[in-house]
Amino acid sequence: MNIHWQSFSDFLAMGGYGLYVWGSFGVTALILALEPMLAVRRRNQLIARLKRQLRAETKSAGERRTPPTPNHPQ
Amino acid sequence: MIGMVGAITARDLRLAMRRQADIVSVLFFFIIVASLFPLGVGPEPDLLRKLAPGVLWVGALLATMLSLPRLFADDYRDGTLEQLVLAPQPLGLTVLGKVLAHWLVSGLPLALLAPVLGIQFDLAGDALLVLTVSLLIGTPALSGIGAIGAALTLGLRGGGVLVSLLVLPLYIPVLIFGAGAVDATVTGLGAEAHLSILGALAIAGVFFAPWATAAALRISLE
Amino acid sequence: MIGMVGAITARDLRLAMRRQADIVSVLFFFIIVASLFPLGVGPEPDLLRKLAPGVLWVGALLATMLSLPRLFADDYRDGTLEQLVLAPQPLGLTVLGKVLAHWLVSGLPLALLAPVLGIQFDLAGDALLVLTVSLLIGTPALSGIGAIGAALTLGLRGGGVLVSLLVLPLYIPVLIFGAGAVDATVTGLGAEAHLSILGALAIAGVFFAPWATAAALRISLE
Amino acid sequence: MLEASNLECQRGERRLFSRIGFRVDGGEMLFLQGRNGAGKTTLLRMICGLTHPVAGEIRWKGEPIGQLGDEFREELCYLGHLNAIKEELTPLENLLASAHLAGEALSEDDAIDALEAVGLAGREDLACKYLSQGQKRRVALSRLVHEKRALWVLDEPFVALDVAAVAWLAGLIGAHLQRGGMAVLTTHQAVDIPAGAVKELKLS
Amino acid sequence: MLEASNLECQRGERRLFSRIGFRVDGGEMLFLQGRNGAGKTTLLRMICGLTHPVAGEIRWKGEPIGQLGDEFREELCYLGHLNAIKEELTPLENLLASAHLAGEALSEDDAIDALEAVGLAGREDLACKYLSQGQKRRVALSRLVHEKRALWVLDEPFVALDVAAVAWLAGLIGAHLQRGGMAVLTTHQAVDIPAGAVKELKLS
Amino acid sequence: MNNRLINWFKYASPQSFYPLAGKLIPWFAAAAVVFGAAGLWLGLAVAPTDFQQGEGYRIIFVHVPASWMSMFIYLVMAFWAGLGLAYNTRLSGMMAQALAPTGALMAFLSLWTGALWGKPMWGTWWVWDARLTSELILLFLYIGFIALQASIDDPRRADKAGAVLALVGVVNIPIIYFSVKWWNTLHQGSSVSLTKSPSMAALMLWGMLLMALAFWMYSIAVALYRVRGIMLERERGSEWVKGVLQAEGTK
Ligand code: HEM
Ligand SMILES: Nc1ncnc2c1ncn2[C@@H]1O[C@H](COP(=O)(O)OP(=O)(O)OP(=O)(O)O)[C@@H](O)[C@H]1O
Ligand SMILES: Nc1ncnc2c1ncn2[C@@H]1O[C@H](COP(=O)(O)OP(=O)(O)OP(=O)(O)O)[C@@H](O)[C@H]1O
Ligand SMILES: [Mg+2]
Ligand SMILES: [Mg+2]
Repeated sequence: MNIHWQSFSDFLAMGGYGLYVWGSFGVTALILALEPMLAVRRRNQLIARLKRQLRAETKSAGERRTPPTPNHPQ
Repeated sequence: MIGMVGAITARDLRLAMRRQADIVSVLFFFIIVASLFPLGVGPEPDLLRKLAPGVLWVGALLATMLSLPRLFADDYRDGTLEQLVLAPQPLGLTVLGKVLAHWLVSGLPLALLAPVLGIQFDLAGDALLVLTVSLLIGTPALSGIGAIGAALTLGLRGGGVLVSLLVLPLYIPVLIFGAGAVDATVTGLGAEAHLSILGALAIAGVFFAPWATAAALRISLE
Repeated sequence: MIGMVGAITARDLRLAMRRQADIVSVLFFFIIVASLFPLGVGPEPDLLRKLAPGVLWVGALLATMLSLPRLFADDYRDGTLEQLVLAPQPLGLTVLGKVLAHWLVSGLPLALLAPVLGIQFDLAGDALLVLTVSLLIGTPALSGIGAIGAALTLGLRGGGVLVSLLVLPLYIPVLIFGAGAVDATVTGLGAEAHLSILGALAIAGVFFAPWATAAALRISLE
Repeated sequence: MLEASNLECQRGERRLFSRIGFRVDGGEMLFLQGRNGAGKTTLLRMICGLTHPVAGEIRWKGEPIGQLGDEFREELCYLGHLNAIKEELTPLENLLASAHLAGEALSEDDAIDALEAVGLAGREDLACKYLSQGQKRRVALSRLVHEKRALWVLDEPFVALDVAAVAWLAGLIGAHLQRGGMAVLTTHQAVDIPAGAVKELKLS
Repeated sequence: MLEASNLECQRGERRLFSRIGFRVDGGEMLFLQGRNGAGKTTLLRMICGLTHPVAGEIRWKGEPIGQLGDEFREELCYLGHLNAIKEELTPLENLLASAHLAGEALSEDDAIDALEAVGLAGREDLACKYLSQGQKRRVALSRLVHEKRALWVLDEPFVALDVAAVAWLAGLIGAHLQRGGMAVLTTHQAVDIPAGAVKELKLS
Repeated sequence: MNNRLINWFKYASPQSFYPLAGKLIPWFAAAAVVFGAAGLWLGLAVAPTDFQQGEGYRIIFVHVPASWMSMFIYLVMAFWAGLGLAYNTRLSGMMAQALAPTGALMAFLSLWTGALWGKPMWGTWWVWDARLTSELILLFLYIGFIALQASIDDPRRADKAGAVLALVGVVNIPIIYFSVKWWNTLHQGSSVSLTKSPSMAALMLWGMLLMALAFWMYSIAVALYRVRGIMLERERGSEWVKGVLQAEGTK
């Protein structure tokens, strides 16, 4: 299994197809890197939001001891 | 069974006649789109003839697509749809009836009008014929497939756009083979291959799509 | 006074944001129309450049026209329109507010999107600029004039088509001067004359049309 | 005949009701009560199979309605908040169309009869958009006049009706029960229905 | 204050009513009666200036309402068969929007208050399309809570409301009359409005 | 499907799946990196020049895996969606929802790399050829699925509506796959098949297979990661989610 290329610039040029080959590999790499990053960010935001809700819930459950004002049609 | 489908179709047709707008607006839109092109492009016949299949088919497709959101929306809003779902017969047949009515007030007039508009584009007799035939075969598929999208988006925020978004990908094959058939005739090749694929799409659209639509309707009403 | 107009506009904008469909569908339609043309015509840049002004302006016009029927229809159906008519302020101003909102969710996005689509047609920088400016000036006129048609046809059988039928003749001047302005730039002539006539049309559309619309609304509600 | 057990309903974050059960036999009426938003409409739609419960089961003659499908629907007549009439059509056309769509054979004479019974004589040929609120409701109700199906599910049928029409409708429901029919209904008005067996169910 | 004389109304071929006249002063309520289709809604819309009578005249403080225009509308609050709410908006947004459109300054706190008074606490932020029929009606009625205008024109306001809400609304109208306000209303339900002076007008 | 399997689907509760998925993710991620590195080494550094296409053929190492994944993910998504529709299982809707974005990206990559390949090979970025068109339709279907679900508030209804769309769209997959056989297209036919021996050089083949494996592992890892989030969101309010949230806090 020998390395096929003579030099690094040779490797970059891709026999004249550099633009196309690297365009493909580059965008692929970009997307495959971005997607997990976005997924992690969304998950962190989600967990923060859910925690906030949880806290608000437990707090208001403690507060809501006062009965609702009467004379409203329920 | 068939009687039921007929009853639904008859009711929808009567409503369409009462409103008229439904029929006329589809045709009107088609005419506008098809007439503005020659105005914009100028009167060179060769060029026009090259444009014709695509333009006419795209016009028919857009006109059908624009009429989709209303396919079930009125029935949904006034409670008729609930009654249709509760009727003791397969919902798929009910949908088939509505699809049929939709085609009769959109696809059929479009197909009949198309050759008239085709003359503007200097199409020859055989091309006009194939244009009409391809529309006659293709538009039922458009109505059938479109019904799925209309049912899925019923009552949703997205409304009209969402229908287009869902339906457009499934319309593309119909467009390609429909316009392809006319194109093949213009360039002197046979249109049979295109037309038979179009026929297969139409059969799928008319006989299978209603069942998917029925499932979608039940979900939308939930 | 101005506060009132603002309140109406704000409410309509909030509704549009909630639905989103209104904005997106106009844009989506514009994109579809503008994108299908190059596909149909083929990629010759010279030809496309010649088509561009007409195609883009026609697309914008059609997109606006399609959104007209809904301008008052929802308010009419759910009773809000009665409340608007009964509000203690000139109905014309209320209409102005609604027209403004309509423009903000249809005309403005169209104008901003147009240069992007213009690139597809290989338009040069100055032509793109004039295209945007002409749409920015012309679309308010479309919204204003369109409102009259929408109000006159409210609740009528004709519905959508009738609007198009009433409005189209009044739209044609806007189209001619709008597309003309871009065309003049492409062919190297100045666009000022066209643009100033367009401006006059816009002023008429925005400041006089609402009063006609108000009268039409009162009649439709009777 | 119609039985439900242990029904539970969830809407968004909110649990509307749970552990609801009832049984309605021939000649009986189930009167659903509860304040606005208690879930009456939701429960009625569940009975029709339009919505599905989170838990529990509804049975018709011992079988779950989901499995019966059309067999159940053939014996069901549902009338909701919405009138399900087309504004563009006349009362006569509306009635005929809805009967056909429901799979019933209604002759034109019978239809004119029904419209007369419901107090719309002379308005058969006026498009429904010109009718008053109560008249529109009457068009929707005219379906019941010749309705022979066993189970009527009526969601606030008395809304918008005037006093005479309310009494007439109450009589119609009573006659249906007399014939051995069943009815499930809700209303916020105090209406006297001449029914033998009325069961009440209160959602809260 | 509000007077009408010799009103006549024609719809299509049909004369709905003629020679109708009435007078409502501060603190008084006019209760419009009549069977379905008698023309109550039509008359109420005439009072608001939405429809014009074939003959006769309606005056507000002595002047024909047609000539008063905005001056009259500033003192008028109309609530029709339709709720005039947007399904996509929340109750809070609907209330604020309708107040603004009516030219009133309603603070957000007052609005939340009003929604609570009308029994929609906890639903302020749920889009109206998810609400029950009665809850939708309550959203429309919440406008009345802080309504200070002199003349209320209410077309079957009690429809779809449960018993508690009907009593509450009756009280609200009563309080309005106590303050010297006027009301014109129709309903087919038997509702006890704690009003001093009730005038009745029967259309037939 | 036998009964045990149905039961498994029915009772595979989010609650028990959540920690399992959490344990699996690192392994799939690691495998994706290892296979990817090996595949890239073979494909970019070692594999010889193609005698017809020169070095341009190397795009195959991303184009083919992305294309395969775009189709395969759709099938899996439709399978889950259909399962949810038929048996009303909770987990399946979440799986379908989690797979869609990755599938859409794969379809996009297939189109993108295909277009970049088409320019040097066919002289054009795009032709309306059967395979290319049907792959574009696949991308639209993914987008439509995502948009449809996003515009429905009630997750149960969103799952069901999405499922109908996904199942309708399944017809597109065989069309993509067999389009090169059924129609006479510009796109080349399949060169890897079970029946006939591979027509490619062994090294190229290995590179491609390794890359495909890497894409597989990547997709599984991302989908599992995403489904965990969806579980938390949908089951918020349940006790187990509260437990998870508290545990997250201590980390
Ligand atoms: C946007 C354009 C393109 C799209 C959407 C596309 C799509 C696909 C798809 C879906 C597959 C997998 C199907 C299968 O394995 O049979 C595939 C495989 C393949 N594509 Fe493309 N392709 C595009 C352009 C190209 C171009 C320009 C070339 C080369 C000139 C090419 C060469 C291949 C090869 C060699 C395979 C592998 C077939 C096999 O070995 O099974 N593709 N492509
Ligand atoms: N997404 C949601 N989130 C929270 N609550 C909801 C949601 N969707 C519906 N609801 C609630 O579910 C209930 C539905 O009630 P339903 O329409 O069955 O009431 P009803 O008993 O028929 O009332 P009415 O007497 O007013 O007709 C309402 O209280 C509504 O607020
Ligand atoms: N074009 C027309 N031709 C004939 N009659 C008409 C026409 N338009 C309306 N009508 C009649 O006018 C009346 C309108 O009644 P309106 O809506 O005012 O009744 P209402 O007293 O409010 O009844 P409800 O109690 O049902 O609300 C109805 O009887 C209707 O049939
Ligand atoms: Mg209800
Ligand atoms: Mg009335």
